Amino acid sequence: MEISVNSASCYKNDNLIFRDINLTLKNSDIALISGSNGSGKTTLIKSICGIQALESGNVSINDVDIENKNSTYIENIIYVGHKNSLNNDLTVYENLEYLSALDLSINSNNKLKIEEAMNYFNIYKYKDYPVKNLSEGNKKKTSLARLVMTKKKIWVLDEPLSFLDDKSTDIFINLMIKNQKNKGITILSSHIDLSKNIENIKHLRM
Amino acid sequence: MEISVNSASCYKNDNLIFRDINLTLKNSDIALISGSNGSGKTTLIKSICGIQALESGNVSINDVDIENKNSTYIENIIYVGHKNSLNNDLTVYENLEYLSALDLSINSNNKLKIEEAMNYFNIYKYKDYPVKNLSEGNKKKTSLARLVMTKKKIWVLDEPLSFLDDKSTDIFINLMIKNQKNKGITILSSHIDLSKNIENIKHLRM
Amino acid sequence: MNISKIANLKFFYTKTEKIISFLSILTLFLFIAGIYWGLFVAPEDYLQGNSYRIMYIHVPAAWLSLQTYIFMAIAGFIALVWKIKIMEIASVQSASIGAFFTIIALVTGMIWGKPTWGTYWVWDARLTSELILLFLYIGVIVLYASFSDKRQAVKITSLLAIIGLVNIPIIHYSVEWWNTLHQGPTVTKFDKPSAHISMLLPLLYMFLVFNLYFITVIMKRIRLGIYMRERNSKWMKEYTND
Amino acid sequence: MLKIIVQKELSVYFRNLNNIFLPLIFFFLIISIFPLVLGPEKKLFDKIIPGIIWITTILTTILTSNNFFKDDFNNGIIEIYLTSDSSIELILFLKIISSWFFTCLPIIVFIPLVSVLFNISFDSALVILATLIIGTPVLISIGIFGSALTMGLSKNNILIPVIVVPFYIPVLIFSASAIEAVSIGLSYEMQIYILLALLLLTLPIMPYLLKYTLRLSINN
Amino acid sequence: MLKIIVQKELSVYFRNLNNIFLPLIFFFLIISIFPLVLGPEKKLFDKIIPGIIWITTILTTILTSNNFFKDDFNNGIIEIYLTSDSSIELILFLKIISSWFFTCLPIIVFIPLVSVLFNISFDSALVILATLIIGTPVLISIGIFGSALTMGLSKNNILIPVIVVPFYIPVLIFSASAIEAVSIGLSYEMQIYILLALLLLTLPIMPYLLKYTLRLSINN
Ligand code: HEM
Ligand SMILES: Nc1ncnc2c1ncn2[C@@H]1O[C@H](COP(=O)(O)OP(=O)(O)OP(=O)(O)O)[C@@H](O)[C@H]1O
Ligand SMILES: Nc1ncnc2c1ncn2[C@@H]1O[C@H](COP(=O)(O)OP(=O)(O)OP(=O)(O)O)[C@@H](O)[C@H]1O
Ligand SMILES: [Mg+2]
Ligand SMILES: [Mg+2]
Repeated sequence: MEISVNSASCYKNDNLIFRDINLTLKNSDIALISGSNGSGKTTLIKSICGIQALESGNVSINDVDIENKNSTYIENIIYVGHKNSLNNDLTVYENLEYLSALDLSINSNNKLKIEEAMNYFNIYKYKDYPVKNLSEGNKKKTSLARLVMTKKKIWVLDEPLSFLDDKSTDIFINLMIKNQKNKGITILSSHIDLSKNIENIKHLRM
Repeated sequence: MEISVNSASCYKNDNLIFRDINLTLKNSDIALISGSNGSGKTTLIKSICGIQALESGNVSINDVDIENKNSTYIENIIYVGHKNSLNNDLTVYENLEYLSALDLSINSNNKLKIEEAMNYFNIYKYKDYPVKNLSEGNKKKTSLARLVMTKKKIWVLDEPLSFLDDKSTDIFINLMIKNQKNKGITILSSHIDLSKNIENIKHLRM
Repeated sequence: MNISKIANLKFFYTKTEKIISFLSILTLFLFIAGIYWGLFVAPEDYLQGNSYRIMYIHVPAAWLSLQTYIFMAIAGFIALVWKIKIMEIASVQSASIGAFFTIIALVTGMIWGKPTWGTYWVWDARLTSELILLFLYIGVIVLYASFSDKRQAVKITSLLAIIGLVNIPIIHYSVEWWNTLHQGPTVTKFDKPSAHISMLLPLLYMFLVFNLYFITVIMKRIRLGIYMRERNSKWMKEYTND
Repeated sequence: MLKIIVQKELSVYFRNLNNIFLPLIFFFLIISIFPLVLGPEKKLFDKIIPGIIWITTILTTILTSNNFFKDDFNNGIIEIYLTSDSSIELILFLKIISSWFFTCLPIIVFIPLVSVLFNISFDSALVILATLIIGTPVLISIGIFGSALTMGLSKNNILIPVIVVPFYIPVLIFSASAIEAVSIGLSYEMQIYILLALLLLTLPIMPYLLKYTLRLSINN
Repeated sequence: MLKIIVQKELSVYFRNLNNIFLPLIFFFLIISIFPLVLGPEKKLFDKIIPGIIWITTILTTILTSNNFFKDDFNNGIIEIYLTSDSSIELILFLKIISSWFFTCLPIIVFIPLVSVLFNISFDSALVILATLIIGTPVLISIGIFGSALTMGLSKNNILIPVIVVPFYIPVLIFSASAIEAVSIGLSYEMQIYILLALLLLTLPIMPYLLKYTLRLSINN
């Protein structure tokens, strides 16, 4: 699998956000997007997921533009944004159940998967907490737990490390390494330099 | 000035969040509250600001319980929470103007102060951006900019470093050191160990 | 956690079980006696015949519907000001009892209205304000149910109940005023049944029985409330295991 | 998958069984305000009660569909929908249906009781029932479309109704005219057919329209 | 300080000059729905138009005050209020006033035009105007109180009106009764005085009550 961003430029409200970004990632690549606040990391990540429209250039998976009808992007990409994408009134378990129902790569018999995901991030004890009663870090873990369940190969993550404590950060880094071993591609933004923790990380400075 | 938390315990929904917390801070003290996700940092910080009710114990400033009518807590404490406390439709400048109007320690002629605060955090160029068009880090900086303006002496900050890039982190740490020099007290929660950056930091592990 | 308050809940929970079962039986017994008195012993009304007998349910229920609201608001006030937990529980638990009385008053009133006024409902002052009272109760119940944190919920509903209490006389007088100005099309004035002592006595008796019923049910519900709140606490587990 | 989605959409409402009663309580509350404002004259009230029922239903749908996507937008769930490989159209359809289920259906179920209470004739009651059953899903969908359009805006409580209510008008006109027709003994089949046509026009297209609107709205 | 707070409260609305017209458009839209639904009978409509004006105003206030504090709560601004050393009561008072200013006042200003359009007699128009001016601030405050109570909840679009509308009733009744009185040539001073009393009772207490409620609501 290969995902590439080809001379992408983006404007918002007639302001240039970024110009001529190029990035090509193959199996097992991990790309860290870094840059100062307001440099356009979130915007780039949203473009890669097809949520943000580009002014010029494109994003393609296996050389098929993701805007193309035949594109398989939606079957391959999983996006975990800044916002937690959790319903505050549902419990942790119910949220994961819902999110896994939205992801066709997860088997229909997903009960085990959900428990595995909760255990992976040590949030099993919050299983029946409505999300609004979780601490900020535990919300983040719940939304990251989708990554444990999915079989999708291209992970696009916007500041996944925010609010995580040290232990959870390690757990999450291991998860990325696991994806790397499974030949998955990870694109993430962060202010933390992960090159000490992960080998062969590609660095994109905005 | 002295702020102290005296054998404070807190329950939420009949669940014990923390028990018997003690903490006394004097002029120029900086206290870093750390602990794993869900350990109760945010809850403690809210109790210190009087937003979260305690089950037993109390918080006092100069030996006056903050619940007491004669307490001066509201004139001394400035709280910057997790949430940005910004109105998304107003511009950065307008937000700061509004927030400074809510803080009586700031002089009425605050125009200069606001410009100074924006310059301090390098967000002057976003002056006329509605906050909803800012990046996450710049939102955080806008909400931290209150600290540049205030003359209040007790700063209570919940994960102020989240979403900040390296440069802004340094800027913010300098601000705390400045407060320390001015004999102010800072209480903050963070997952980052700041003892390398700041001398004489008190550590409270939850 | 404040020892005396916990003890308070515990005291109530552990000491009232027997009293409640005694009261339940007593209430049932007195109620049956009252029904017998009202339906068979009391004399027939010369105007309304036997249909007036529904009064023995209607009037006490209507009185209790107001009384319960006052109770709910006062308990809520005590709970908020003095932070007494058992009052929090008492306040919120009385809402559904009050709503029950209100519904009984409304339904019996409507049933009674058909033979006396020829219609189930008119927009009469008293009827309208009773209907609004029902909405006030429902507001409290619905608000309570909307919160997942029940301790938070009681505080909020106590506040609502207090504000509602302030508003009840205003509503009452406004409705009265409203109706005196535009005359309704039908017989909207209550036919006061001839207040013969042999009819009044069973009415007073039923009023007392309804009060007893209220006391029994509220105690039961407070116990239930205490159980729901304290079921994870140590003393509750010990007590229920015995 | 379908099962879970339905379950979750419903359980947001079901969490509280009260939520089923809320629209009903609201309905009775608003209905009982009319005599207070218009005066307790029974004749007048009996005459306009079908209209009042309809007006009250409209309010319920306006309130329900107002800011329908706001929470999902703020929480980032819309972004997940738009990057999900399962059928978002289906999810949106289910969202429409379940919000109808929890706000309009309870009212519809109680129409017979309401009719008895307010002396509405059997024939009229039947037509009111029919128009409500056919009309309300259309109103709800239009309202939801309105809140998809304005998802990213704040302070839009009044904006959405202003956008949406003009689109309500065909449904209102044909419903009112059916009710009027039956009350003076005319045939009302025509109107019901037209309402049905509106329903069959709106409901199948709406999920696609909504998806497109969400995509536009999020890309600000 | 005061100046800035007022300015900011207003500028949230003013950002868009359109916002002043929105409640007005909404008002006309809803009023024009009534004849559609009730049938075009002019006599009937003329008779109930004052009531309809009132009902429509109620809707406007319900919609405006619904979820009044939700954004501020989500953004953490309520927390800032509660830890601020300036007078929150004053801020809350200004919030009430400015939301009234932008939703009820436009309607009130257009009442003379509405009266001409719908053949309302001069005397009646005067009373409608008076009751609206005195009554709407009370309704808005009550609605805002309701949304302070439910600030932390989601899916409360219908919940708030259910809690709040029973409290509207005194205002509605005295207003309706004043309007009725003038239409049959009776004196209506008494009702206006009572409405004034309600206003003077509600408005000064409300900021304190709101502050207390916000403090209770946030502490979850
Ligand atoms: C839905 C219909 C009705 C409702 C909601 C209703 C409501 C009430 C209420 C709230 C009270 C207590 C008033 C107070 O204590 O201030 C009451 C008392 C009473 N009602 Fe009704 N009522 C209804 C129908 C009737 C009918 C049809 C009759 C008989 C013709 C009736 C006869 C009485 C009597 C005799 C009392 C006690 C006398 C008094 O306290 O003044 N009611 N009702
Ligand atoms: N209403 C509630 N009922 C029960 N438990 C709650 C409630 N609200 C919060 N909690 C629990 O309180 C604990 C403390 O939460 P808090 O937000 O203070 O944690 P934190 O230390 O700030 O964590 P983080 O580092 O993730 O921000 C959490 O475990 C949370 O699940
Ligand atoms: N609607 C808009 N109009 C103009 N500029 C905008 C708009 N929306 C966002 N921007 C600008 O786009 C830039 C990029 O924002 P983005 O959120 O991508 O930054 P980021 O790199 O993720 O920053 P952070 O590290 O703070 O999260 C920011 O400077 C922001 O102010
Ligand atoms: Mg970003
Ligand atoms: Mg926290």
